[in-house]
Amino acid sequence: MIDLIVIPLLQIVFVLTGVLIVVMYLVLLERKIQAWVQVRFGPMRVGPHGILQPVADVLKLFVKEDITPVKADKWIYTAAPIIVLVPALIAFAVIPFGSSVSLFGKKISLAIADVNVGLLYIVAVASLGVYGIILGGWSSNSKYPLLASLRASAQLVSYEVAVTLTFVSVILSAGTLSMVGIVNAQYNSGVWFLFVQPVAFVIYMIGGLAETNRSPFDLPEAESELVGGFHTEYSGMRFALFFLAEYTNMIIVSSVATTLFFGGWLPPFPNLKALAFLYYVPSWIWFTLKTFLILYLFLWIRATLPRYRYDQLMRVGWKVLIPLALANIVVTGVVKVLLGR
Amino acid sequence: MITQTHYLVLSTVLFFIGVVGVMTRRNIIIILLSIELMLNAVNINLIAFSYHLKSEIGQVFALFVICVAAAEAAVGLGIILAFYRNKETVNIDEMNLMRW
Amino acid sequence: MPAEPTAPQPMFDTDELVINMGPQHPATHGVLRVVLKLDGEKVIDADVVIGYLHRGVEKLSEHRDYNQIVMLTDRLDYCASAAANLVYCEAVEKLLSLEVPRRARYLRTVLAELQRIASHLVWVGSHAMDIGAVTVFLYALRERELVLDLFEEFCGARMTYNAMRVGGLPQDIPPGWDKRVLAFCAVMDEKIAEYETLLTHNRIWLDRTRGVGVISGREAVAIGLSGPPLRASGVRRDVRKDEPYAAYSEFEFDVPLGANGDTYDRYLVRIEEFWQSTRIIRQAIEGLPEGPVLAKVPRMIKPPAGETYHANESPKGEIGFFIVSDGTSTRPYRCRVRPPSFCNLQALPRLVRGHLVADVVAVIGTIDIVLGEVDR
Amino acid sequence: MGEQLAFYALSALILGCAVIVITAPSAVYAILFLVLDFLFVAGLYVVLHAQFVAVIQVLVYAGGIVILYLFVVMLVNLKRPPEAQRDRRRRSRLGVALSAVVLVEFAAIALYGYVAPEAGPAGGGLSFSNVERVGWLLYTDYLVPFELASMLLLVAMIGAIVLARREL
Repeated sequence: MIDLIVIPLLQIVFVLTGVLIVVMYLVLLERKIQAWVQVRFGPMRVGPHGILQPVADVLKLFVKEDITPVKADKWIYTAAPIIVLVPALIAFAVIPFGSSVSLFGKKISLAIADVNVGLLYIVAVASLGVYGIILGGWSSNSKYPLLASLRASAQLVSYEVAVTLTFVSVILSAGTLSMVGIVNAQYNSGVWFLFVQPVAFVIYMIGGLAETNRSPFDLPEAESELVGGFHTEYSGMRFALFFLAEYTNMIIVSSVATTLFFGGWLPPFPNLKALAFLYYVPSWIWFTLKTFLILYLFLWIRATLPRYRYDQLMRVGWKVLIPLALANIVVTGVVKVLLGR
Repeated sequence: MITQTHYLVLSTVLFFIGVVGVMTRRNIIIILLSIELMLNAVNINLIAFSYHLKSEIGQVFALFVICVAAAEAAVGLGIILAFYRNKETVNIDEMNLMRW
Repeated sequence: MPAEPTAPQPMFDTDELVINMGPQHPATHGVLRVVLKLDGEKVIDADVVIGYLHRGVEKLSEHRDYNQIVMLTDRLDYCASAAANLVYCEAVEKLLSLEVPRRARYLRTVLAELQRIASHLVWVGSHAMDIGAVTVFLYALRERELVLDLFEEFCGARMTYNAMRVGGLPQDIPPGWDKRVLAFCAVMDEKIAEYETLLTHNRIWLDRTRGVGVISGREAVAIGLSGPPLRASGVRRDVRKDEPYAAYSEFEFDVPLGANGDTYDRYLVRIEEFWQSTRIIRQAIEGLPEGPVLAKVPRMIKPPAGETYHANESPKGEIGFFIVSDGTSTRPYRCRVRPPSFCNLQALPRLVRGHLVADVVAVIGTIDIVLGEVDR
Repeated sequence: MGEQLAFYALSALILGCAVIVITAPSAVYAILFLVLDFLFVAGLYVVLHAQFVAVIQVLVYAGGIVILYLFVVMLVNLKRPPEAQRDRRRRSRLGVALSAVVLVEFAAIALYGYVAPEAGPAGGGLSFSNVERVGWLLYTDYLVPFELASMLLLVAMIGAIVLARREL
């Protein structure tokens, strides 16, 4: 009874609070890194070196007035940010943060649920997030957000295809859909899938950037074009939910990248006897380290690259990424048959 | 105990709701939605039998049903878009001309 | 009898959507309003609405004497006020047919080129930020601070300098100023190379700027474009070369030309102008003659009756002053400005037609307009 | 016990959402409740140990097809104010009568046609992982229908593009 209900509940509570705190400090980290790149300081006022800035942001957004436009569709207008955030959070259920840890004598695995359709579950959940964006734009009942929400959803749907195809090629080399299985496959094959599937990694990262509306694909809320994108009419806590969802999505994309391409919680060269001492470092530290490495990549790209135009963005998605991902699947298949593995 | 007839009753009622939707609604998009409901009812049946007879063939067939539903939805919506462009309406009563 | 087949109307969903890139929009460089007629994403027509920053500079100048008007010219193009000061003072000197001492002309050239660098820095920063590269904006403004420090040392102000008088400069340069200018030029060369690495060969930057807002040489001349937008279309027209003023005839520098007049060429032309400006400044500082900085000018300037038009090459384009004096009063009868931003802005609807909304932002950035000069 | 609870809860939700879908005044509400309905059906598939089809249902149906509908509804309603697309006469009597006839037919078939042996308990878990077996079947016994389905999708794609393009 305890193993079935109490421990998963504890895991869930721990992961959700952990994610929300990490998201808050990810916002601060982004502002600090972008400031560092741009030869300035970033938030310094709240707490020493701006450490308490996220707390200030959350309080501000709590207190700020929540305006609903007059002819807006009240129900959908309130539901949209929730529809965006919930899929982003429930995707954490299948991500293996580590192998296992023994607390008060009981061996607890660090993946909340090892589902045998793990990877597909993440893609399915990600595809639900699009609804929030469309409904958010549509229900605010004004010209700009509607156009922006149409563009944002078209972008998400088309890049989802590319990302799913990269997953197919990873599943081919891993042999299983479950996330823990993929990490074990990397352990058995002794090499990270980053080196087995470099092309898939590149396509996945570009697709991941576009999926989370991050630069250079952050067209939907490009300030210089349509005013504020689909969350123009939102303010206060509802806007915070949209903001939160974007960063949560970012964390998911990077943790999936860690699991798929950087060997989840495995140290750099998993079964190289000489590096066996790396196993003393607990598994979840390796996972967090690698995830933050990829998150840093996200933040770095945002500070440097300009933005794509909408049609170029679609051209890259459909005419470059998807054919490349398909070709990668074929190549992986052929190589797998030839090697007879 | 959940037996096979439970699932049959569930899918029949869902199918019936779909039929009511098709028959009574004016807006062609809602009609297409009801057709999706009917297809879903069929899928529930397939999966229930697959579980009951312990063989995956039902699930494979359910995948094909989903694939056909996708094709039908795409083409159906294409027709609606083309029609709407000329007639500015989605009300099914006004679709009474063979050529316009 | 079936109804005769009606032609399918234009795409039903977003036909003829009219969007207002309103007076306060992050990408319109001030209070410019562009009314866009869109078909879906494509821009069918753009209509520019100006006048939000009209202060009546020309009417005001009819009630001030000649040396007071210099203060007004600062506020025309507030990103390049030294250029406006220069062209006004030279126009009045032409009226008075006054000979300005050689040292003053050298220093005026240095100030004008420093101003060109500062104005181009603002341009590259805001243009890149509109297209998404926010970092370039911060770098550009960091360099601009160095220029503003030099100006502050010379004339006490950071933006509205009031740095020139009819007949020369109000005071000589502080000691060591020229050394600091040379140091600045050295820093500047290294920084321009930094921008080039950030933008010039950047894949996304190329996609966003190449082939956007194309205009041919003949059409550019017809519309009245001037400055970098005109030269980017291949027309060799630079007032510093064609009608040299101040001390430009004594320095050699080349005029960058573009090939096919799109946003990328305008970008390349302006980046090249950075290099040329530092080159001119170095020659001017090395050859700085000794001597007075202000010609003998009567306290109350009363030019003879007559009118004159004098043009200079401001960072934005050809800026001209048309001054009419009736010979009796110390105030000009009429003082008309030919602002480059106003003329370049005319090309906006022509450049934008057929492009997407995102390109409107890029085009506004590339014609580099300042609303102070447009509305006067 | 858990399975029984899940079945009754899920089927109640499914039928509830389905009723709302066909009686919703505005098309967007109908679509929203349809998505909810599909998610509950996916839950039902998980109860029936069909994880793969459940995830595909969420991914393809709820995450793909219904988004298509939402796009079209939003494009169609763009110009007219929301109230205009209320269906005034949605509860037409003729329609209800016709569907009653269909129900009667179903009842007839159920009574006479299908005399099932006493339906044993739907039980017996499936040992091997569900995904592998579905995949195995799909690519061995049902390869030809699989290829035909992909052809069908291709034709549908081309058809939809041709129909929806503005200038042919």
